[in-house]
Amino acid sequence: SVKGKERGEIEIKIEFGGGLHLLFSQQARHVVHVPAHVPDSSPSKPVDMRYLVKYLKSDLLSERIEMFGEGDGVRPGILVLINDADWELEGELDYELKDGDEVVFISTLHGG
Amino acid sequence: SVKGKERGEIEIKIEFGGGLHLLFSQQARHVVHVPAHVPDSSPSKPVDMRYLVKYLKSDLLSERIEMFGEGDGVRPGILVLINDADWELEGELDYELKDGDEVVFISTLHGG
Amino acid sequence: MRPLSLDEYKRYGRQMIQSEWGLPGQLKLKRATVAVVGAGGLGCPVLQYLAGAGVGTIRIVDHDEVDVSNLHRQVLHTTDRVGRNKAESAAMAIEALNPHVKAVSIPKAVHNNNAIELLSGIDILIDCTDRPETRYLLSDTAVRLDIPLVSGAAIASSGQWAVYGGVMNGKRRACYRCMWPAVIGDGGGRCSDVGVWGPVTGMVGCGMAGEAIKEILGHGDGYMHMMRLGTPLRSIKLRSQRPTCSCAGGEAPEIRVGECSTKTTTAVERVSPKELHAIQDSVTIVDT
Amino acid sequence: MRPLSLDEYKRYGRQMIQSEWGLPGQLKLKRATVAVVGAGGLGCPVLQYLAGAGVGTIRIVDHDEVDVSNLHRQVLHTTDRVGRNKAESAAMAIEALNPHVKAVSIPKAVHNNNAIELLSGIDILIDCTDRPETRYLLSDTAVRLDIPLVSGAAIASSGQWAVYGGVMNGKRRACYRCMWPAVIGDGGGRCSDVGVWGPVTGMVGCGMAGEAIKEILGHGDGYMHMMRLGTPLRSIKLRSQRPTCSCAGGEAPEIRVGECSTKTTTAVERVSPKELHAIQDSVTIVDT
Ligand SMILES: [Zn+2]
Ligand SMILES: [Zn+2]
Repeated sequence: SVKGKERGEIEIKIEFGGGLHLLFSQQARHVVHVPAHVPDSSPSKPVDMRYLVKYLKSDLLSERIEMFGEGDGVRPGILVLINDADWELEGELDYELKDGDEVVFISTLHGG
Repeated sequence: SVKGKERGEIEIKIEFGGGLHLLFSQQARHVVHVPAHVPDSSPSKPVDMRYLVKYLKSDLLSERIEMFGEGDGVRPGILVLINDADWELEGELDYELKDGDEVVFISTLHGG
Repeated sequence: MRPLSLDEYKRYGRQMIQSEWGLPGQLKLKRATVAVVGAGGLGCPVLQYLAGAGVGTIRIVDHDEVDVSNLHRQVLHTTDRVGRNKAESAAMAIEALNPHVKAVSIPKAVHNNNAIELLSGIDILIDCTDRPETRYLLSDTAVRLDIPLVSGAAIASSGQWAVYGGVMNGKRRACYRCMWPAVIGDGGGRCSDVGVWGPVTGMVGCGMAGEAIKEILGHGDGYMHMMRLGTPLRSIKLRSQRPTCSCAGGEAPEIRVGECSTKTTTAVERVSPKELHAIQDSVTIVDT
Repeated sequence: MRPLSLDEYKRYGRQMIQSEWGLPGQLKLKRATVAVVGAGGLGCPVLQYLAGAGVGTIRIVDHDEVDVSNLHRQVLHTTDRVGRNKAESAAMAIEALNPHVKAVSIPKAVHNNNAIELLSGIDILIDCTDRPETRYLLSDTAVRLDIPLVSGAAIASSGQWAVYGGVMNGKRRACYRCMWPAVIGDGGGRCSDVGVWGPVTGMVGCGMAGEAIKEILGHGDGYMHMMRLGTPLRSIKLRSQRPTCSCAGGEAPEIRVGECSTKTTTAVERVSPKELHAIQDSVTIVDT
């Protein structure tokens, strides 16, 4: 998203590696702005990875959702890093995003 | 420094590249704790790169200060990065350090 | 009797003075047997630097023949040797570099039914192949042989490499399946389909050779390194073994990938990114 | 008339299908003349991948002879060619890889008084040498010839590489002097003194070949890449030209480094880290 960050939004850096950028307009690096709190949540809930993954599928993915998403989450075989740490250590979909976080999605390559 | 961070201290990650680690106990990565404010400064002044460089010379350097320091600063030929940005863009010695900052000192290699 | 000949001392002096190395390290290398599967874009640099470093015995497994379209990246072969088996061509090259290395060329494809036989007795397995089926097969074989796997891949301007399996700091590393329980990414694209930059296979292969040597010297670590031309390099720490993975079961897992090989894209010679997507559909799932 | 022969189409197909490449890119490579100074640990992989990719004319400058102690990392040479000039040995190897490349071997050392003569007429200069004096000399020469310089270095288990000078996005890049106005770091250590891992020179050389090709294709960028075995890879953006550097003056700077060469450490054959420090004292300052 090219527009500036609005009040109540946070900025997340996204990177796609291992060929996944092919699914996102062939662009490896993106900066997205998402609401700091999940819209219409009551009580108000900080935005989490579950929201971000959903947002990526609906707003950023340019092709073939089945290559990226599975259920609420991402497909097995996609390694997710939050600020360079494996998201398994961060609570996966329940991780609460902070302004400036960097999220990296990587799959494996096979050519040689 | 291995002890925990005390009240009023901030933690700075230090890395030495390009052979500079030879001057710092042959260790490339260090974590140091420095006071958040320059001791005995009045009015109280946030700690800056000038203080850190002085601290590295007095407390961390294991050999031959003339290879690292020159005046208040570092020798020409040492590239300094603060959170991955060239410190020329960050105010050099006047940059005010924040808890969690990463400072990298790099010199060039010549072998081949 | 000297542990190394005078020629070997001279030849390896510049590496033996490294702190992680020394005479004990050089002797570990000399006594080691490694297998390099694939003598192509990744295998060529791996073989050059393992042979240069003095790994004692190197098995080279490749059933393919040198083609002129390989030579932009498969730099161990020559125009004269187009048409020859790649394992044999590579063996000739590394023997010319270092006569102290025993190069054993195996001009065969690795399959379910010969993997254990071809690869038993080795200390490290190095995967320089280009198909997901073979990659899982080699990982399962390394798990069964209880040895580390150095695995790298390169396609277009991207590459990545890591050590899988084996033990680091007393903890079992993730195997290839632990990290990649399913295939996505380049979706089974092969360099013959999608193409690749020669220097990218070169960088990945050199990185793999470095990991293999560190592993033999007893200084292995747990990073996956990633590169893409024109972007910053990146490294991440890999997790340790996943308890739900087949490699963590009491019994060694059955090798169960080869059966997918009919789904590969051998008929496609060159593809556009658009066509690539269509191909991906047919080969994505090799293991679910 | 075809711009490329059928053999060339076949040979380069896997790279020509890359998006940055295509037929126009391949023709740019074919028409390019590059000079590689130093056919040692860095020069060997650089030469392999530039020749493989089809760079039209490659000048190889090296006055040194192949020694058995080189072969662990200088993988383009062979045991048979020990004692031969390295530029000639390297030329033989890359011609065997790709007969479409014109390899011009220049068995000479580069000095103040012959640098311009040996290197004029080239499109890119690639520094694969191992002494600070030569590095500054080559940077000054590239500034004077107004061409980009691809410069890399490797020592022990560390390496780094970058493109210096030339123009990127309409802005002048930093030259080697802009970035490194004085010598510190490995303090003039050379691989023959301090030693180096073969795969490290390999990775850096492959990285340099990649940068050189991107530069020829018109896709150069501005990172310096750094590696050290066992640690994460790192890349940083280099600054642009420093206004106070000699390269930014109206006139091309005089070349003024070679006179320091008497201070190098040629007599030392192997050193411990302790001794290294002593050596550093004598060679640190080449340009203040
Ligand atoms: Zn596993
Ligand atoms: Zn300059």
